[in-house]
Amino acid sequence: MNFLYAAYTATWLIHITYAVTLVRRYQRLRKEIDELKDRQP
Amino acid sequence: MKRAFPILAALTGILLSYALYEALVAAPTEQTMGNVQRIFYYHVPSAWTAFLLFFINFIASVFYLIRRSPTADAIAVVTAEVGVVFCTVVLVTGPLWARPVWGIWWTWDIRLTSTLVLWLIYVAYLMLRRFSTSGQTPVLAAALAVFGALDVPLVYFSIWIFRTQHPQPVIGGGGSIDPRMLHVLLINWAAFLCLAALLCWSRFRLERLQRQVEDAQALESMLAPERSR
Amino acid sequence: MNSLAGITRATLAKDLRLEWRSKDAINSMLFFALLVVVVFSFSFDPNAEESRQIAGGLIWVAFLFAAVVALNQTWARELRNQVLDAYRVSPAPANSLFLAKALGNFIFVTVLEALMTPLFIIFYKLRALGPAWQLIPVALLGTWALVVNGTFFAAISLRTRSREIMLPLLLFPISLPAILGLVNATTFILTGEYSARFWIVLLATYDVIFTIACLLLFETVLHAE
Amino acid sequence: MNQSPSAAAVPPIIEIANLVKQFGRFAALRGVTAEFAPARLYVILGDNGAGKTTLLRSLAGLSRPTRGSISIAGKTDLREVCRQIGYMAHPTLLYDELSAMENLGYFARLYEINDSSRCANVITTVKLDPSLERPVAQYSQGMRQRLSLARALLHEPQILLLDEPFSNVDVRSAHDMVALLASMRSAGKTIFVVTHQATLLAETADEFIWMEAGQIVDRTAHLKTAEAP
Repeated sequence: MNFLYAAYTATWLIHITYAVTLVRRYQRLRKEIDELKDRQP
Repeated sequence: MKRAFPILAALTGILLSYALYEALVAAPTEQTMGNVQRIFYYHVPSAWTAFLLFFINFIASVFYLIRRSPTADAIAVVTAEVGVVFCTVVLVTGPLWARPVWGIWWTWDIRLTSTLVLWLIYVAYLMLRRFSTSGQTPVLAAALAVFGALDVPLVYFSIWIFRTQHPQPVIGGGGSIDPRMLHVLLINWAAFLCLAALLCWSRFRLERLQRQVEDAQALESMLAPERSR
Repeated sequence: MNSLAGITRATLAKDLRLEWRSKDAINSMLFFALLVVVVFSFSFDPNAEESRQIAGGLIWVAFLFAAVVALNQTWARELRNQVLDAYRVSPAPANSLFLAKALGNFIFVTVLEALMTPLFIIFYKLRALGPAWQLIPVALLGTWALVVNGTFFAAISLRTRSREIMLPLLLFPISLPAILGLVNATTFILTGEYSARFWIVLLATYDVIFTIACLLLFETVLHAE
Repeated sequence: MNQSPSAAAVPPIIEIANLVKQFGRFAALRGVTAEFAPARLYVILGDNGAGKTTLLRSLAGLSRPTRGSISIAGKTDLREVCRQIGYMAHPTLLYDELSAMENLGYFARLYEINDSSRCANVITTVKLDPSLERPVAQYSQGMRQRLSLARALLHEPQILLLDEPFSNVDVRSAHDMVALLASMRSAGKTIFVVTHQATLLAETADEFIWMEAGQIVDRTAHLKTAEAP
């Protein structure tokens, strides 16, 4: 039974980790876009 | 198009919760394996989704090699990356299922091993994209994807021979499956497909944005020295 | 077609001459494979029966790593002074370069195998119980399998950072069926338990499929800059 | 774009339209548009990183444009005209372990030149000795540069692309090379020279192309002495 929960938790952990990396990459891009806009009015 | 995104997100959320309820509560308990068998509802749909994504990657890569369409290349990156995520899920849940049922974490079973090789190939694919210094990374990556796709049947076939010569624990895939279980399996698959679509969509938008930023920065990197002078 | 064969021959002759003068690839390969043999035989000292079971794996892992050394060397030669560009601006067909490189590597690795196999036999007290002559087609087909894809992926990793590490990363997963075929065929011939015919057919299929794929895609990869 | 001073009458042999070459976040060429008339000697000038070498490599067909197009003698697929192009890069493009004749013999095979005296002739053209058996590794820098030029001339191309041909060459050899280039231009060849030593060509060149930040900023008939390096 513990293995069942472990497997379900692991699955969600992997997906959430990926989603978080996506969000962080997006935020970094946003920052770069803002910097670009600052330099090129 | 943009309004469709939150709708898909909401749909995915609902489907996933419903699928979780079905998998944990509604589905009948398997007789020999007990509750552990419920890993099946996450393991198998993830595998199918990963294979589907890798297949799309292959088609997009071939299309890119013929037409050199940047969109095809973006689709290839996206499906490879999300595919690796789902493939990781398969490789993690596999041993967690195998351990209580067979008493071992890993066996050189045909499906486990081919999945592992597939995972390795696509991790190599992503690393190639990351480390390439060429201005034509997509071409190199697409060539690798074609090789990977050619390799998969050979891997499958070779492990199949390998297995028939070495006794292996039998995996419970012997055809018959309870219709109630099949129903739950399909619901879970639908839910994970939605999740995959959602992830791919977000990643695709990210990729497109990233390319625009790269173009802008490329222009700027040439302007900068002129300005400072 | 005529020019394809002619330029392939000229390029191969040039590579062999370069190798003969510098002996870069063959020396580093030989030394590397020798190290692997010695380290393995230190690590475990098997009796005759055990060594039959494991030798197939050991031999081919040693040769696989040695082949990677050779593959990196042959392209490194083209990168010095960027001579590869001289080939790329010429009208010579890309596949000539590919075939010459693949054949050159095939020769290097085969020579290495011929030199190292007696050492393995001595260190591991090997004697085949199955039909030993089958080891020759297995070795030839298997070497081509490793070298044809190796040459292709080495050309891809030319355009990456840290290319010497990139090559095994790309090559090993794709080569898995070939390695499995090689190791099992060798083990079966040594132990004489099963027929190795399945694996020989698999190796031949692998060779045909990937040789065609390499020839179709090499031009694209060579000019991807 | 800037009109070339006297090119209007003759149809151009090379046409470049909005050429962009981008390596990830860095653009080496940023929208180059130009036309070049045949049988002239062009000198390309500019700071390091201005895109001179990339422009030359694009013309040689080595570097594929990210956007835009190049047409040489009416062909946009540069593989079709590669026999008409001679390319000399900053590195020598020679095998250090081979002698001069062995090097050129191999490259002659690539161009399927069967005339066996051609290699010796071209070596004498650049004032080297064909009977020299030392490997190129033991040559002086100036001798290597000259042999490198011989390699580019081997197949008697109509268009010559030379990247820094005078670097590390002694003054007398440099003047020999300039005289050779002048005679080839008179024989109807189109020649592009990227160099930092523009004064060497101040009398000989027909036109000076000024590059800055990945673009052609000016084309002049005479060397602007104030800015000459």
